[in-house]
Amino acid sequence: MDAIELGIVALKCLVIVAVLLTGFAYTTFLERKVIARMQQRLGPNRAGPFGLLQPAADGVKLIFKENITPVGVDRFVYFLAPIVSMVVAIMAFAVMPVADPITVTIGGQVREIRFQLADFNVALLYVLGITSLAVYGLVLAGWASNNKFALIGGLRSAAQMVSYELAMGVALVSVVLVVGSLSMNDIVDWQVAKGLPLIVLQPVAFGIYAITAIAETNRAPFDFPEAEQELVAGYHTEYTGMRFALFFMAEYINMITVSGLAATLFLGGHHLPFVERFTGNLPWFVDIGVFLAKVILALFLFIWIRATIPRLRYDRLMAFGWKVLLPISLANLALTAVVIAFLAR
Amino acid sequence: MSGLDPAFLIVGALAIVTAVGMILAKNVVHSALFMVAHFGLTAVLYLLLSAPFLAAAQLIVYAGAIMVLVLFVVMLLGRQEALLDEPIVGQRWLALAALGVLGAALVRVAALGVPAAPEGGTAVVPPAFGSPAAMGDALYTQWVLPFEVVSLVLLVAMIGAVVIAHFQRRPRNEKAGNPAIAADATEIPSPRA
Amino acid sequence: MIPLAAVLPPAQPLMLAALLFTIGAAGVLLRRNIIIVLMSVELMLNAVNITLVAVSRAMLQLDGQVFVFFSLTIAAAEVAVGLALVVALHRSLGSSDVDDVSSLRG
Amino acid sequence: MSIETLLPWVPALPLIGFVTLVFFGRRLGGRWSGIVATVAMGAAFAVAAWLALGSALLRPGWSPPRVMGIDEKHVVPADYLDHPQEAVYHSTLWTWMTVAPQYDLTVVTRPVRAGEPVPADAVTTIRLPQARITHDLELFATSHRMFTPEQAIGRIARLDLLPIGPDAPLNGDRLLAETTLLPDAERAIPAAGLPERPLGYVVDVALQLDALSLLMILIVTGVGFLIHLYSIGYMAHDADRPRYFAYLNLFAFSMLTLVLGANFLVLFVGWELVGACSYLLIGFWHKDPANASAGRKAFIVNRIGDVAFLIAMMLIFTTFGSLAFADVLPQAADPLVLSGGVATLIAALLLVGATGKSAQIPLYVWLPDAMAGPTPVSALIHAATMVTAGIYMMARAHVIFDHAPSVLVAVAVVGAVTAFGAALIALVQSDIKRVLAYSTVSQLGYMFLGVGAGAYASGVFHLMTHAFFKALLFLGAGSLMHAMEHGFHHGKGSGHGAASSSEDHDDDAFPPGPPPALDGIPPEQDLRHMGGLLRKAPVTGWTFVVGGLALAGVFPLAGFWSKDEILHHVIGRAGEGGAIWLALFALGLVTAGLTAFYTGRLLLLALFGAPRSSGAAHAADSPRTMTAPLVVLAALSIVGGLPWLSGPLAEALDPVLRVAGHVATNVAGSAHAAESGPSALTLALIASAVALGGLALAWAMYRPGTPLVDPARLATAMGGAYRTLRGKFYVDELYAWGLVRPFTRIADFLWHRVDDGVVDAAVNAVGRGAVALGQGSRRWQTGYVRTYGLGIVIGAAALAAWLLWLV
Repeated sequence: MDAIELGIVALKCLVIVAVLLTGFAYTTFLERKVIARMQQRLGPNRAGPFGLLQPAADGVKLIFKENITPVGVDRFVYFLAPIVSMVVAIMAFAVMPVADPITVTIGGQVREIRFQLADFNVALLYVLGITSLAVYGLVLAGWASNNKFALIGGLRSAAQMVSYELAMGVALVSVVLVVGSLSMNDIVDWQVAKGLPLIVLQPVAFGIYAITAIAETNRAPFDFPEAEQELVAGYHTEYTGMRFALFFMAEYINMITVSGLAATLFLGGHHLPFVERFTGNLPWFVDIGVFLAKVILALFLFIWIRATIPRLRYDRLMAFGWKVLLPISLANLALTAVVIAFLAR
Repeated sequence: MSGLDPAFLIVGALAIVTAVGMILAKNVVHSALFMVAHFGLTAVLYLLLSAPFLAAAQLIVYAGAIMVLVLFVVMLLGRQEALLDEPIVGQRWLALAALGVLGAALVRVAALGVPAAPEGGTAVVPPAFGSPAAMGDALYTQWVLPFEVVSLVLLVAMIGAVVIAHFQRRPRNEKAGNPAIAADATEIPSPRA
Repeated sequence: MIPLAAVLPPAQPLMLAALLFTIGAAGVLLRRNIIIVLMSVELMLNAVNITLVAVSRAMLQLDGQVFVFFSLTIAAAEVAVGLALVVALHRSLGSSDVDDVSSLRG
Repeated sequence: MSIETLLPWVPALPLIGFVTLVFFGRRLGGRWSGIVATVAMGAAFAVAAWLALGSALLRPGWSPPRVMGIDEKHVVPADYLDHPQEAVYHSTLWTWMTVAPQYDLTVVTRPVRAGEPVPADAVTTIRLPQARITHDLELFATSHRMFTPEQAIGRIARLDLLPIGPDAPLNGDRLLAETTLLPDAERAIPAAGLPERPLGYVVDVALQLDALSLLMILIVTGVGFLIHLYSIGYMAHDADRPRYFAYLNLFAFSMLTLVLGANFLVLFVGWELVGACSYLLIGFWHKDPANASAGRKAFIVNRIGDVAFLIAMMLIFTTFGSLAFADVLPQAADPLVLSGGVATLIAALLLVGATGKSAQIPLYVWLPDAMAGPTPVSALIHAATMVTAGIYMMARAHVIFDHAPSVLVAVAVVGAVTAFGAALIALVQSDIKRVLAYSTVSQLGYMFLGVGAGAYASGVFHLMTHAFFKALLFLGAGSLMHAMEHGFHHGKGSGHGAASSSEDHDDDAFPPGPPPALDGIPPEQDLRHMGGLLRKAPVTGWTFVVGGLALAGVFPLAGFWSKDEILHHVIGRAGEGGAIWLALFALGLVTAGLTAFYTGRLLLLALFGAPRSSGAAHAADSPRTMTAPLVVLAALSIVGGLPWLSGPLAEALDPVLRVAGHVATNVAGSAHAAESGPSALTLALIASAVALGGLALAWAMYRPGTPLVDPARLATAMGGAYRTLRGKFYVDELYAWGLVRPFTRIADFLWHRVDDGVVDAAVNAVGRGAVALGQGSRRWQTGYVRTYGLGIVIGAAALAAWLLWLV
């Protein structure tokens, strides 16, 4: 590992952060626009053309807003919680391949540059592990706020995430079972090689993943942690300014992450499996475009659902997670295992 | 081979710092956070020690499940006062002395290291070593019986936890096996005294 | 893979594990909060796990890692039961001080 | 039913009676208790009598078949071969204890030539303890050359040694190695008889019936039955009769066990049991502390003798490797097995044991005090049966005594001196029971004298006659006391019938009710308050006279014959040349005179003359249950000693009590006595003269009316001597001063200093130490988990440090 490689890694990190932050900003914009359209409104349209600078304006506003720290909070944890949320949200992206690797010559050395921070052979597990850490941000924020609404919001979100994580994990294991690898690249390559995205082979797993992903990100209709009518603003009731913005960012980055994961695992990642049978491998910038398109599609789905479906009751949510999703995902896993075992003979 | 590897040095030092922080923190939540950090660092250590699968498992099980559970319980139990006085006479000093000796002895033993691989090939660790595939192979062939037994142990522990925590005098709604539900029914703790 | 892995001599992780084990033992012996004691036990367990992983790599035998996997599972079970006990104790004693659990009276 | 199966019923019947009374005595009530006990005894006597007739053991000149011995293969030593085999019936109830492990030993029982296969019918298996086998092999190896093969047959059999040929199959390598010791082994000696029963190392609860024990059980059951019968009347007014009869039956069982036991251990069990019964019965009226302490005294003094007996038993076991008579006694006849020193030691210890039980110097002091018990008890236990156990035991073990002539002399001396001393004391006692008690001691001394002279049969003979007349005397005394009590009661009662009032003219001569006790003697048994009872209680009186004359040795009553025979043997020994025997003879003769004198005094004071108290004046004869036994016993006292009874008796006892030929030089047989001493007739005349002289002197002093010699004046004239006799030589006081007081002091010291100060203190210290230890270690059990964890860590740290740096 020489200096150049280190530099490349650093650059990747920078790019990821930058892209994600921008992505976050425009996801909010997208959401506002889409929801507005669905509600027969225009949405933001003042800042810049079509309101495209609105996210920047929001960012400036949040940054300069006063940070109010309530009395009685556990300051350390209070400060830590949003950072945890944010960091965890970004970290999951580290294993996401967004394009095929390219080779460049830097300083006389031929190097392969991957459009991916790191590829583990346990990448999927890593993602699961990181997403399971997302709970901490919420719980700690709720607890540190020294506010009952915040705490209950935090605990609720935590319970919700823990519950749905299980179904999600099992659903993803079905995918792993089909592919035979935990590596993201392997999964994408497998889909390309077979010429069809996994959503075709594992529709049930995809469905479960989609539902649990919404729950994991605390989006409507599973947005209990911030159920305004019951809990004011949930775990971030006591957060203002930039700290609140961090939670906000984390939520949207999480959305992007799970969308990216959905794209990678079920939709063929940065490839177009069916199309590439005829076109051959596409260049890297097309790959990125394909990936972005898929992510945006998934995000649109998120927003669409939010605009469409009303919030569930909390106990129904938990019951749904434990009594419906988990059994279905387990059954799916078992079925998959049997089929694979059968085919393997 | 000589000298301390910088990544290991950093991670190890952080692991020690977080461990010490865990046992010294006055607030239980802080302790738990230190612990989470420590487990995360341990996962990195596993990565450094060619155990990527274990690293992920460590992250998921310890950081993702166990410590969340601990945090839940901490919050469930509410205010935790730091108990600074020592009611057992001499416990502190005796413990420190004994721990000093024990630690010194353990470190001394550890410094001896371990013999290298029987084949003598110390330098090259095969890339598949510790991969999920290798682990799965080991777990489902050689260790399949212990694996099943362990899963049974988990089941028993789950039932046991439910039984132990499920007091009759609590309302029906509360199921300690699922702390999320229990959390709603309890008094609200506060982080500060 | 991460190239560091190949050059780490086993004595260092072992020493680290020894230190962590001692710290965990210190937590068990010095702290009175049940939860912290429980976490300290986990710390000791973790230290042992590190040892196992380190030795496993040094000997190029996967058994150590398999063992760690099992110990992770058992730790999960232990924490589940342990925390259930903590909850039960806290309900009956109103405290989470281990020293309050010093009497054998039911 | 065979004799062997019938035999256990003799002791079993009283035991059944005892058990019945223990469980149902209270429900049965006093009267039925007495009947049950008496029936049990009567049945036992019937069985004994049946045995006597059926076994024909007492038939003179009858030689029993050998099959009745230990078994047909049993061979007695060569010395015994020329005599008819003694007749013994064995009845083994169960094996009591096995002392050593046993090994099956395969032996060749008839000659086989070396190198030829051993035929199956020539091989037999016997079971022996290994220790014994090696012991015997060594013995054989050392003694083998001393005998010709013909002699060796007997020796081998006796030593239980097995002729083992080289081809004999053996179980166990060790034995094979031992056999190499044997010289000339291929000349397998024909095994004429090999005991299949392992000897010595197994102690059986076994009964043995031979002439001696048959005689004893006849006495015990017969006299016992009579005394039971008598007790029904005598104890009629006692509330505690069930207990009394239970004890009495237990005693009978114990005594029968004693005399029937086939080995020393069973004998000893009986020996201890009779001691216990004696203790229980002496202290029967235990509410009076004096009675209880008398019982205690008897028990303790007996115990001294018992210890000696126990040691003797241990010596016997180590010497002979067995306790069974059938093993020990034949061996004891062999000077090779029983050397003089050991024999002397064993015999001396047995003597001490016998002096305890048979109330001889120095352990006689308990017997006079034993009179605290009910009078029938005195008759049964302390006159007729238990006290003769010592004589029985010595007669049983006479083979050992034969080898210890010095001890025999000691026995004789002890007997003679006891006889003389006790007779002297008896001269001046006022208590009728005490006179009889000292008389018993004296007569037992006679028996010792006989035994000491080697005339075991004579001793046993005297034992028998003494049982008759002394039981008679005691029962008579009891009857007299009964009569006296009746008289006191009569005199005290104010509303008695007019007829009796008119009869008794001297009603006013005495104050009504019993006079105050003199010297602590109850008035009804005080001779000074008696007198003229022959007229008031004729049956009792006349039988008492018969008993008295028998005791005095008046021709032709039983006492004359047996006493005469003992004296005859003693003077026979004197004829061999031994001044000591002459002195003993003289002492015996004087004692005979003294006996006649105190007997005469007793009779005259009690039965003749004028009544000296209201009791004597108003006495009446006892009920028939009491007088009937008196009559029977009186008849026995008359005929019991006649030569047509004693002659066959001695003949029947001869196989049991015969002195082995090779020791006969040490011990005089009756044949020797007849040759060297004065003729039987001369001796009889001398003895009769002495007896009559004694009686005459008594008449002179105590005749009704004015005495020729005033006893009171004589007492004053004798002064110190009289007081010494009156004080029983102050032996009790001497013991109290010399033995009891130091002993109590030592006991006190041990109690206060050693027990309280050292033992208890140590125990308490241990207790306190344990408490302190607990208190100390309690601190470690804090209940705090962390402390326990600390313990683990300290241990782990210490272990790690030790392994790392210290090793």
